[in-house]
Amino acid sequence: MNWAFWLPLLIVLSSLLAALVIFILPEEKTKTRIGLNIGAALLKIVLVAIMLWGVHSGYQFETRLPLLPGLELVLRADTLAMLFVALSAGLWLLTTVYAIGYLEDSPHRSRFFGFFGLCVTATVGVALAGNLITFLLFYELLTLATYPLIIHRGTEAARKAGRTYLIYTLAGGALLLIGTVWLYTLTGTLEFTARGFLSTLDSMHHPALIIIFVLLITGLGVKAALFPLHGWLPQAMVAPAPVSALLHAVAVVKAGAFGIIRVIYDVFGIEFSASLGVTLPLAIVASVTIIYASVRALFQDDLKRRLAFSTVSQVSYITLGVAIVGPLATIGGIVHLVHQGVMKITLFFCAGNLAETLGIHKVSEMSGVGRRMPWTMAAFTIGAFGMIGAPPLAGFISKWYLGLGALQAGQDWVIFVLAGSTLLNAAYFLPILYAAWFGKSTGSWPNERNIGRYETSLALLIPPVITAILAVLLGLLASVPFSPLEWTRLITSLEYTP
Amino acid sequence: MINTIFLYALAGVGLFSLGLYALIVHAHLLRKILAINIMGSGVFLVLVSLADRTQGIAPDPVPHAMVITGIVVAVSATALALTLMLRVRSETGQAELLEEPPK
Amino acid sequence: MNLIFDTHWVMMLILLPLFGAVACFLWSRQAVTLGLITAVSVLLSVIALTLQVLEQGTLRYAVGGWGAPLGIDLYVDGLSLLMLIVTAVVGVAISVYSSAYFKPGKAKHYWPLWMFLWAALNSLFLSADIFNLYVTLELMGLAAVALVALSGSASALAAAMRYLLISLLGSLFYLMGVALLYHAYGTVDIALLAQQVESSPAVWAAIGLMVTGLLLKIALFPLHFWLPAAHSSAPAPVSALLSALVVKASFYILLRLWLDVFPEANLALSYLLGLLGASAIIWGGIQALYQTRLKLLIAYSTVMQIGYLFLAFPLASIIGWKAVFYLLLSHAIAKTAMFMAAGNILFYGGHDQIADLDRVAQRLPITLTAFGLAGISLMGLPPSGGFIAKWLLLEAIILSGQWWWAIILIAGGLLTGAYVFKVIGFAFTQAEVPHEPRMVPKRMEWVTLTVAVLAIMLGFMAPQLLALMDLGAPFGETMS
Amino acid sequence: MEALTQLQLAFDVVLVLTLLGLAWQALTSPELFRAIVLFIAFGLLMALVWVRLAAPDVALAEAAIGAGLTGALLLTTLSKLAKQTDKSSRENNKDIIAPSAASTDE
Amino acid sequence: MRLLLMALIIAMAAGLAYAILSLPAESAGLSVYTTENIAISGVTNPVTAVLLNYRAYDTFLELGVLLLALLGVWSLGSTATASQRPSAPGPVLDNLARVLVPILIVVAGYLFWAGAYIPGGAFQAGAVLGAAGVLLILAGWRINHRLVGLPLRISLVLGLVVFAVVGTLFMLTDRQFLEFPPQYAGVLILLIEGLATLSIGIALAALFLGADPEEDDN
Repeated sequence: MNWAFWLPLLIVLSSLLAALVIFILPEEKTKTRIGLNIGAALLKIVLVAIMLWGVHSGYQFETRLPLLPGLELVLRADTLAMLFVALSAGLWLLTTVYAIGYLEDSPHRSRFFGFFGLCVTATVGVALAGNLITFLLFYELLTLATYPLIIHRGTEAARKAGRTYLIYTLAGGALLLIGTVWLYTLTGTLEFTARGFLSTLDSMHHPALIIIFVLLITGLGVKAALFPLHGWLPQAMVAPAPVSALLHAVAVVKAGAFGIIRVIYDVFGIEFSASLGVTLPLAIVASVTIIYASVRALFQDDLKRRLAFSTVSQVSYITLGVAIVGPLATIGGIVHLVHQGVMKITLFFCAGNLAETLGIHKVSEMSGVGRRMPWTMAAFTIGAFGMIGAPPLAGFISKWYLGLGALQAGQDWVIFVLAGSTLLNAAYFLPILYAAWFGKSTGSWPNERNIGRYETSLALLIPPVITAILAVLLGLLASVPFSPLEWTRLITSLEYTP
Repeated sequence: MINTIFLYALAGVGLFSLGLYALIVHAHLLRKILAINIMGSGVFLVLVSLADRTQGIAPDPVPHAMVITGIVVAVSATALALTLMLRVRSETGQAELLEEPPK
Repeated sequence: MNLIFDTHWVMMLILLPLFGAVACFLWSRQAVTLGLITAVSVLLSVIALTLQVLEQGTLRYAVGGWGAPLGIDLYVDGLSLLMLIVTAVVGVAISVYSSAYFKPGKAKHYWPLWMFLWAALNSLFLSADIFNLYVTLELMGLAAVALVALSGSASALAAAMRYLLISLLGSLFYLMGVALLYHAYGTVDIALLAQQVESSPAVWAAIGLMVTGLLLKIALFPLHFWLPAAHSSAPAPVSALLSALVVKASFYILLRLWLDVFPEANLALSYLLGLLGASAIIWGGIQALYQTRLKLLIAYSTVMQIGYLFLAFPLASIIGWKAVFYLLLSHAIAKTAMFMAAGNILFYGGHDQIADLDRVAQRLPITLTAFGLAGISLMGLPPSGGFIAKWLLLEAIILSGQWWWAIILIAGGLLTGAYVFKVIGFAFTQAEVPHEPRMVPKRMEWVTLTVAVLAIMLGFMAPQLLALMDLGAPFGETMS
Repeated sequence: MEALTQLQLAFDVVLVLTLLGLAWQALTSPELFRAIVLFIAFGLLMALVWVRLAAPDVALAEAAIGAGLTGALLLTTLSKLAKQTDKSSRENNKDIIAPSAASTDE
Repeated sequence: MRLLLMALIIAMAAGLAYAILSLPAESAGLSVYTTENIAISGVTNPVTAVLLNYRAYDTFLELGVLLLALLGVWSLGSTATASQRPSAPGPVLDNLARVLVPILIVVAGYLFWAGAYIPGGAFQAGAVLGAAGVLLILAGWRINHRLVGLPLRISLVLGLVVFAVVGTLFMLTDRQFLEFPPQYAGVLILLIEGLATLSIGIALAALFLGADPEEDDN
C-alpha cells in the first residue's frame, strides 16, 4: 500500500463515506449515527495526526487522479494545507459532539449529519487541493453541502437566507471559474507552487493577470465575506448553532480566506503580486471590511448577528495579513486562520447554549446570565477577550504579528486600523460581558428548559469549554513546536526569500 | 427540353412555397395537413424533374426511388396526422390548435 | 470466428430494437419482458461494438455490399459511437423505469413504439447517407409523436399534433436540401459530398434549407415554441426520451453536416447560430424560472440547454466542439434523471405544482436526491459532466477571444441554479401530506437515482470520453 | 421538329400552370370537401406530370397512394369529422383545451 | 403580418429558384452506376433495382415507417366515431365492390410481378391491394374476428420481418446485411416484394379503417 498516495485520499474519504452511510440511515437509528459521526471524526483526526507528523518529517503525500486531459485532481499535503486540515479536523469533532447534543430529538437528523459530513469533506478537500481546479471543485462542493444546512429548519426566513447564500456563492463561484479557466489558457498549468508560477509569464499578459486576480479574489471574497460581498453571512445566522459554528469558524468563511492565501502565495506569488500592484488595494479592502463590520456589529441586538458581523471583521485580518506583504504580517494573518476559528467557534457554541437552554437570542436579554450559566459565560468571556486581542490569549498573538509586520513592511497606517478595530471589538463585546456578569437577572428567561444535571447538557457544555481552553493555550504556548504559530513560521519561511 | 425540365423544378419550388404559406396561415388542421402534402409534392417534383437533365439517356432512377419512398412516408404521416386530428377534435371540440402554447 | 470482432454489431444495433418492436407488437401481453430483453441486448451490442471499434478503428459498413455512392453506407466514429452509447444507457434506464410506470393498457402501445424509436435513433446515428437520414428522421419523428400522444390528455394530443406538423415541416425542408445536394453532386453520401462540396448557390440554398429544417426539429430559439408543450405533456419516460435523445438526434445531423458537408459555411451564419443559442439560454432560463409546473420547468430548461450547444458554432474550434458534445452527453443523462424524478413526483402526488411540492418531496428522498444531482450537472457545478463541459467551453471561448459568450455561459449557469434551487428549496419546508398518495415503485426511484449518479460520474470520465471522441477525428485533426 | 418542340413547351407550361392552380385552389377553397376533391385532382395531375417526366414508377405510386389512398383517407376523415360535429353539438361541446395537468394515469 | 410572411416566402422561393437554375445543365446523377450494375441486381427495372437492391435499406426502413404509422394510429385508440359501423352500403357500392375487388387483386398481383421488368413494384401493388381493402371496408365487410388478433398482426409485419431475415441470412455467409448473391437476387427480391405487397396492402387498408379492429371488437 502506497501511503503517500492513499493518505490524502483517505482523509477526504473518511468523512465522505460516513456522510453517504448516514444519508441512507433510517431516522431512528440514533446510536449508529452517533457512532458513525464520532468514529469518522476520530479516524480523521488520527489520519491527520499521522500526516502532520509525516509532513514535519519531510514526507511527501500526494494523490493524483486524471480529471481532464492535462489536468488532474491533486490532493497534496503541504505545510499550509496541514494547518487548515488540522484545524478543520479538530473542530469538526467538537462541532459534531455539539451538534449531537443540540439536535437531540429534532427531525431530519440523517439529512443534517449527512450534509454536515459532506461539508467537512469539502473543507478538507479545499485544504488539501494541490491545484486550482481541485480547489474549485471542493469549493463549489462546499457551497452545495452548506446550502441544505442553512435552510435546514425549512422556515421562510431560512429559505430566504439560503437563497441569499446561493446568489452570493454561486455568482462568486462563477467568477472563480472564469478566472481559473483564463489562467489555464495562459499558462497551461494550475499547480500550486511555492512563490507562484506566474512571474515568468510574458509581461504583455500582466493586464490580463490583474483582471484574473480580481476575478479570483472576488470569487473567494464572497465566502471570505470581504466588504461588500459579506451580505449573506449575517442572514445565514438563522441556521442552527452548529451550522453557524461551521460557517464562521471551520468551513465556509475559512475556505474563502484560505483560498485568498493560496492564490496570493502559490498561484501569483507574494512578490509577483506586489509587483503587479494588487496587494495594496486588497489590504485597503480588508481594512475597510474590518472597520465597517465592527461598526455594524456595535448596533446589533441579536447576539448571533453581532457575532456574524464580528466574523466579517475578524476574517479580514487574515486577508489583511497576507496583503501587507512581509513575513511577519503573513505569520499574523495565517495564524489568525486558526486563532479566529478557535475563538469564534467558542462564541457560537455559547450563543447556541444560551438559545437552547434559556431561549436567549438578544444581547438585551442577557442581563445576569453569568450566574445562571457560569461555565458557558466563562468560555464566552475568554472568546470575547481573545477577539479583542487581550494578552495572553490567541487573538493577541495574531494582532501582535500583524502590527509588527505592518511596521516592518512600512505600512504604518495599518496600526490605526488595528487599534480602531480593537477599540470597536471592545465596544461591542464588553457591554455583553458586563451585563452577563454584573447585570441584574430578572429571574425569568424567555424560554427556559432543563436539560442535563449541569447548567445545560454535557454535549453542549464540553465543546465550548475545550475550545476556550484551547484559545488560552494557543496564546500561552505559542512558541511550542507544532503550535500554529511555529507551523506558520515554517510556512512563511518557504514563501519569502531569506 | 432542358428548359422544360427546369420549368418543372421551378414548379416544384412553387408548390413548396404555396404549401408553406398555406401551412402557416391556415388554422384548420385538415388544411395544414393538405398543405404539408402539397409541400411534399413540390420537393418530389424538384427531385424527379432534375433527374432527367441529360438528354439521350434514361433518367436517373435513384431520385425516382427516393420519391416513391417519400410518397409512402407521406401517406403514413398523413394517416397518423388525420387520426391525431380526430382525437384532438374529440378531446377539445375543435380541429384547430390554439395560438399560444399551453401554460 | 471471433464473436466480438467479426459480428456485424452495427446491423445488430438497428435490427435488435426493430425485432423488439415487432415482438412487442405481436405478443403485447409479454411486451414488458420482451422490451427489457431487447434493451439489455442492445446495450450489450453497443459494448461489443465499442470493443470492436477500439480494436479496429473507425468502421464503414456498406449495406447491401454496394458501397457509396450507389448503396448506403453506415459509419462509426467517436461521434456516432458516443451517441449510440448514451442512447443505450438512457434506453436501458428508461426501459426499466417504464416497466413499472405504465399500466398494461398503455404498455402494449408504449413498448413497440419505444422500440421503434430506439431503432430509429440507432439507425440515425449510424447513417452516413443524407437521404437515409431523412428516412430515419421520419421514423424517429412519427414514433416520438405517437409516444407524446400516448398520455391521451387534451393538452398532450394538441402538443403531439403541433409536434407532428413541425416535425414533418422540418423534414421537408431537410429533404429539399437533400434534393439540391444530390442534383449538384450526384451523391447522397456524406463522405463523398465532403470531398466535392464547394461554395455555390445550390450548396448555399441546401445549407439554408437543411439548417432551417433541423433547427425546427432541434427547437432552437425562436423555433422552440412547440417543445415545452410536447415535452411536458408526454408521459414522464417519453419526456425523458424526447429531451435526452430525440432533439439531440437532429442536432447530431446538423453537427455532422456542419463539420463535413458545410465546412465553408460562412462566419455570419455561425454567429447567427451562436446568437440564437445565447438567446435560447437567456430566454429559456427566464421562462423556466417563471414556470409553476415542474415538467414545464424542465422542458424550458431543455430549450435553454439546447442554446448552449450552439455556442460552439462561432468558436469553430476542436475544443469548442468537444465541449458542446460533452455537454450534449451530460445533458442527455441529467435530463433523463430529471424527467424521471418529475415522473415519480407526479406518480406520488398526482400533480407537479412546484409551490405544493413540499407535500411530496420530503416523502421521496431518493427522487429528490436524484433531482438535486441532475441539477448540479445542469448548473455545471463540479463534480459533474456538466462541469467538464462548461470548463471546456469556457476554455474554448477564452482561447477564441470572443469573451462575450462567457457572460452568457455564466449567466446561464446562474439562471439554472436559480430554477433548480427554486424546486429544491421547497423540499425542506415542513408540510403534511393532505391526501393518500400513490406509492412509487421502488424500481422507478432507484433507476432515477442511478441515472443521476451517472450524470455526476461523467465528471470523472472525461479523459476516456474525450479520447473516444477523437476516434476518426470527427472535429478535425488536432495539431500536435 | 420545331413546331413539335413548341407544342411540347406549350403543353408543359399549361400542365405546370394547371398544377399550381389546382394546388392554390385546393389550399384556399373555403369548403373542406371541395378542397379535398381538388387535392385528389391535384394528385392525379401529379401522376400525369410524373409520366411526362419519364417516371412511370412514380406515376403509379402517386396515382395509387398519393391520390387514391390519401384521398380516401381524407374523405373518410372528413366524414368522421362531420359525425363528430353532430355528436358534440348534442353533448354541449367542450370547445376549449382544458389546461389540465399532465395526466398520470398511465 | 401576412404581407411580411408572403415577402419572406417569395424571397425564399426566389433564392431556391436561383439555386436550381444555377445547377449544371447536364448531370447523369448515379445512372451510370445503376446501369452498370443492373445485370447483377436481379431485376431489369432500374427503379426496382434501386428500391430493392442498391438502396434496399431505405425501403426496409420505409416499411418500418408504414408499420409505425399504423402502430401510432392504433395507439391513439378509438376516434370517437371510428368504431361506429358505417351505414349499410347501398346495393351499388356492394355490387361495385364485388366486381372491383377481384380485379384490383389481380392488378396488384400483376404490378408486383411486373415490377421486376417494367414500372410497378411492391408499393404500387400494395397500394392497389390496399384500395381493394378500402373498398371492402366501405362495402361494410369486416375482417373475421378470429383473424383479428395475432394473424392480422403477423400479416402486417410479414414484409418487414422477411426483409430483415433474408437480409440477415447472408450475413452468415460473410456478406453484408441485404447483400444478395447475384444469382439469387431476382428470386429473393420477388419473395420480399411479394410479402411486402401483402403487408403494405393490409397496412394501408388498416390505416383507412382507423382503430385496431381487435379493440373495436371488445
